[in-house]
Amino acid sequence: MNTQVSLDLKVMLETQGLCKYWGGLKALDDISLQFFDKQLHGIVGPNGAGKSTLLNLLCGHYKPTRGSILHKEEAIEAIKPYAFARRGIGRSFQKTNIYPGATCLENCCVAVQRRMGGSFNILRSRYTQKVLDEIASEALEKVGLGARRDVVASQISYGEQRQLEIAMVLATSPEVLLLDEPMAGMGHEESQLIIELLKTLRREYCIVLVEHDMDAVFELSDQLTVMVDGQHLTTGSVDQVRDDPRVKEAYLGQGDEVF
Amino acid sequence: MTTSLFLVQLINGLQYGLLLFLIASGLTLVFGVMGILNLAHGSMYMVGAYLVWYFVEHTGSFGLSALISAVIALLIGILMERTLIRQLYRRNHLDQVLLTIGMIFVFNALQGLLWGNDPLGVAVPSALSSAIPVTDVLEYPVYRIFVALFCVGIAALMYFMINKTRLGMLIRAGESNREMVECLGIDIRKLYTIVFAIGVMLAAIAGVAAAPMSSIVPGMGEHILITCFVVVVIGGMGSIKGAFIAALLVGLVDTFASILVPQLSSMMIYILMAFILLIKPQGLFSS
Amino acid sequence: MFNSNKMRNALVAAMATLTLSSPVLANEQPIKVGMMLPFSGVYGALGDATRNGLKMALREQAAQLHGRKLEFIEIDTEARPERAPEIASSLLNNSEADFIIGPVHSGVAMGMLKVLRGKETVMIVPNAGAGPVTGPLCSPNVFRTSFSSWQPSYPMGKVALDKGYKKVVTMSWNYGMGKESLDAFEESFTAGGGEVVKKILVPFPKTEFQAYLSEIASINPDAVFVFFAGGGAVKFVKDYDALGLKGKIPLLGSGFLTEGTLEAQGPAAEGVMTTLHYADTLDNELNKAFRTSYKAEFGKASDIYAVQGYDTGLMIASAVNQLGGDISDQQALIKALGETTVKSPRGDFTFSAAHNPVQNIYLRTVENGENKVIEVAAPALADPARGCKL
Amino acid sequence: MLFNKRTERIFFWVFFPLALLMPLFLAENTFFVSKLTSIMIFALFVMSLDYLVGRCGLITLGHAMFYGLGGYLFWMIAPEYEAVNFWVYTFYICMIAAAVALIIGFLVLRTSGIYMIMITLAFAQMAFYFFSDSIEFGGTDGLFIYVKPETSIFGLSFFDLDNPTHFYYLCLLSLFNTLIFFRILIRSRFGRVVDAIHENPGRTTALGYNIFVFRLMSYVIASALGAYAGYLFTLQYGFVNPSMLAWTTSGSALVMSILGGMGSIYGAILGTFVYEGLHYVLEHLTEHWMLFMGALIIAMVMVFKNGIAGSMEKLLEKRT
Repeated sequence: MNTQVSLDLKVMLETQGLCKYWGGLKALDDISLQFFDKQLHGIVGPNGAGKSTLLNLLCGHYKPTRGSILHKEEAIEAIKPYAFARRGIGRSFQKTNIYPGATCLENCCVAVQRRMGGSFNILRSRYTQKVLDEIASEALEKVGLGARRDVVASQISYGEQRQLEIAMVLATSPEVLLLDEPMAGMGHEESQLIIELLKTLRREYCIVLVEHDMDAVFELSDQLTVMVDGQHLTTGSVDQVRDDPRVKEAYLGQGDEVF
Repeated sequence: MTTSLFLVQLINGLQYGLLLFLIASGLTLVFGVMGILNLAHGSMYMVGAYLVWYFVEHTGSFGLSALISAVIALLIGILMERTLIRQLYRRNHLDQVLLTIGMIFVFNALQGLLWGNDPLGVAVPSALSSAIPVTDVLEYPVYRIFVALFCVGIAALMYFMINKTRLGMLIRAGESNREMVECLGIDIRKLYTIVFAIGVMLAAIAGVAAAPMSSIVPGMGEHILITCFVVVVIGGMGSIKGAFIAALLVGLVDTFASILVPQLSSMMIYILMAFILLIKPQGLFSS
Repeated sequence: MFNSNKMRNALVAAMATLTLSSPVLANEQPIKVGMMLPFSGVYGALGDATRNGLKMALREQAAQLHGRKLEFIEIDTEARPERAPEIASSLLNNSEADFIIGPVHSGVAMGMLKVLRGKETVMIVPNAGAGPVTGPLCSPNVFRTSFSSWQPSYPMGKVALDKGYKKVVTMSWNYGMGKESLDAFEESFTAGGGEVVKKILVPFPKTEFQAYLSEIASINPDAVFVFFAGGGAVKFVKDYDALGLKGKIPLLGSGFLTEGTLEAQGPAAEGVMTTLHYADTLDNELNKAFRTSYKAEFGKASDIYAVQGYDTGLMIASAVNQLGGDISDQQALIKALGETTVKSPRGDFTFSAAHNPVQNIYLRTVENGENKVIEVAAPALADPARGCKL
Repeated sequence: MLFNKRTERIFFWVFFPLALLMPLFLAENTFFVSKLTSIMIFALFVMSLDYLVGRCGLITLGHAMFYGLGGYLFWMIAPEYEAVNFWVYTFYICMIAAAVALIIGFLVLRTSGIYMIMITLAFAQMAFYFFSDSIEFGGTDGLFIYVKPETSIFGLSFFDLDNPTHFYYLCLLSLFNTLIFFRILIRSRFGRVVDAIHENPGRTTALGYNIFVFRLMSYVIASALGAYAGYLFTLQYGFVNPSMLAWTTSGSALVMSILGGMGSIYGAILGTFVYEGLHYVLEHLTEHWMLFMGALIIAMVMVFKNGIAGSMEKLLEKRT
């Protein structure tokens, strides 16, 4: 069910020799990857492999120790964290990261408003811009939260909060989606919802997915990267990776039961 | 400035800095371990000074009075923690600010009621009342050297306690992870009571030590409180080592600024703090 | 105001017996005396002493009040200047006080003055020495029973010259009263050929004096002249002694250096020489009586602040007496107050045109924990009242 | 709706009509009119602090710097003996204070939490010593201001500032305007981002907002209004003193704001009136007012979890 990577695909995001050291600890060492437009790129690896670090670098949350990040062939590793989002690089977090005190709609509105402007208008009511509400509602509909738009975010279930987070990212109308374990801590049915969602999204965006649920990753990925101890192990199609003996070893060595 | 004057000022600065450390150490300890911002810390400095004055008047012995004062301060600390501070662990810093400001009012009022508003003084204990000649005119009183050494001793003791003892281990663990301490089967509330009481006692001991070389007056706590916060923040909130170095830094800067740039001397420690925080927004040794 | 209530009851009882015997009931309304003094904080002791003295005087002079009862309204200023206008306005417009007594702190005095200048009440300053109060900002309804900061310090310049001191270091807190005191000393000292080799202004209310004293020791002047008061004075005198300067470099000061602080300073203060408009050992009957009854009543030795409060009371009583108890005519009251000769423990004094005392300034030295008078440094000294048009 | 909580609307409709009528009852006693005026001025100051601390999460202990600056600025820029226009000088003072806040905010907003508390304190102390050490600014004795501005707009004058009742209404109007202004601000799109930053700064950055700019703008707005309050205070009695800039002024404003209910804006008025009211009653009752004041503050922290406004809301809001 995996599509082969076609060579004429546009490179959206690229890392070149990306390193992140914490003192002596090499959280990420010399990672060079390419992420293509309208493709889903899965990243797997045992705990501490540096997956989240990679995402944090890609979204500008951390600054790399060395190496560069290219977005549409422009080096962006030196720009400010908020500028990543403005270039269309949106991310969701491993731990739910929403505005718990606001309604689901308001959560998405914050995201939409960035793009729509008017954030420095101190006089006009935030409730008067209909188009903003519409885009935000659309994002909610897309992730299946249409019915919950006026509920305060802290009141909805955990799974729904994860969905809301994806909706917020979508509402910024990104080109790149960096998703950090969107299915962590979810039940089977809820996970299924997210998988279905990602299936529809992966032909619209460049998606980088870090996920522990191997079945889901195998099902969704166009390309798959395995990382171990901050190092790049292999990248390829799902089948290529699945048959790679080094991958098995890496996981077995960790004692994780994966396959 | 001549070399001898420079050396004398150096000693002045160090001695002032060491005293500041003694006062600030309790504040930073309580903040580091419990996350409590105790604005009433300065009041305990005042209480220590008044207590030792009161007992010296009645017993005549400075050493004995110092001991009694420290014990009373410890008890006050336990009482404060058990009755009031404990209610606020789950509330934010601002509620703690409000509570401890309320305590400042109460302590100030009690001071007025119990001891009146007249400035008071305690004589230097006779065993330490001699002085060492430095220049033709200047002498250095033995008591002040004793206090400086005492402060170094307290610093060493705290270092030992935090790094080498079981209590210290719990304190360090409590700083980083509250749940973990609870998993170890330790009642964290007991630990907090102890730490808070020690913090309060340190402030009071500083008041006791300062009493013979200063005047005991109403409001002495508030003035020192701000300087204390400057020290703690420069050092990095919660860091004893940071407080030690910052205290010496503040003592030296204040002393030399008084002589070299008198027009700016009132602002100098604040300029220092602003400068350090702009470079290191978390202080010198933040944990 | 628990105290004042008690006080008021006592007074009412006393008045009641008096009024029975007095033939004329001049006025049924009590005389309202508003007090704006610090009763807490650094200046608290000064406020307490002033109030004690004032009440003592008015009780002793009850016979002069022509049956008028007294009502005290006491408000703690906390020595916060920014609150002063509001409290003054409270006493003026809400309590409608006939006399407003206060303050201790010069900044508060300025705030009060802003509201009370030229108003329908009499303001009497029992301490704050700020020059402008009886200088450029003087006003018919504003009196001062204490001093201008110029007064106690000016004579010391001559004293220092007489002792043969040529090079002097001066030092005080960096605020109005301190700077005015140093200037007054310098004025007379340099006029007589002396030289101020260094002037040290310490940020207020800092009391870390060691660095400055070390510097003074290295300069080694003929003498040191300082202005400090209250807790700062205690700390300064103790530091001066502890660092060994005492006995080597004579310490001179404006008299507040050793007022209300001697007990706390202990032996460190012995031999310190100061000038002030009062001394504990002044040899007159009034002073002895005052000191004895003050000690008996309040359990502690009186100081200059108590005397100033006491004199304020005497001044009010005498003016009320002269007007036969009727103080409704403000012009008459001001005239009566201005012409009063206060028979004070500090010696009789009168008021200048600017309403500042014209008084003796004494040279004193500390002996056995008491300010002992040596001589009159300047008899009947009047403040130059620069800038006052009265 | 400008006020989205019932409690807020009730407060609004009780407080302002009452305040509007108050001088009619107090005509006899100019002091109480002045007293209420000064409480309202301080409430305005507390409100600007409450916005900063409660809505933006920027805790400062240096806000009094702007309060004092408002006063001193007027002395500095107003000619000594000429009539000046109140509104024009309001504009000048707010603008200069905003410019100062822009520079200081640029520096202090790099820190956060307790470090920000301390660095704001540091700047305020520098300003405090600057004014209290300098002879030109009257030192610790402060300064008198003899100018009373006139308040005409296009030749129409509504307020005579020498008349305490008129000044009362001017301050009431200012307080009213500030409350409405903050409500509009909070409801606005800018306010949306401010709320978002307060609730979750990391998330807001990840959505592409430069949160520093929003914080800086809030800091500038609050500081300008703080200076406006200081300007009004100075006008009331024509007196400026460095103690306006003392850290205790910031401290008590913070206490009033917490007492009222952080971030509720209208709670600032509640907190200031309750605190100042208690202070006034206690200090006239006993010279040991501090003891009772302290005990009451402690009791209130224990009882009111989210300040007075929070407790009122708990009582008056419908459960949803």
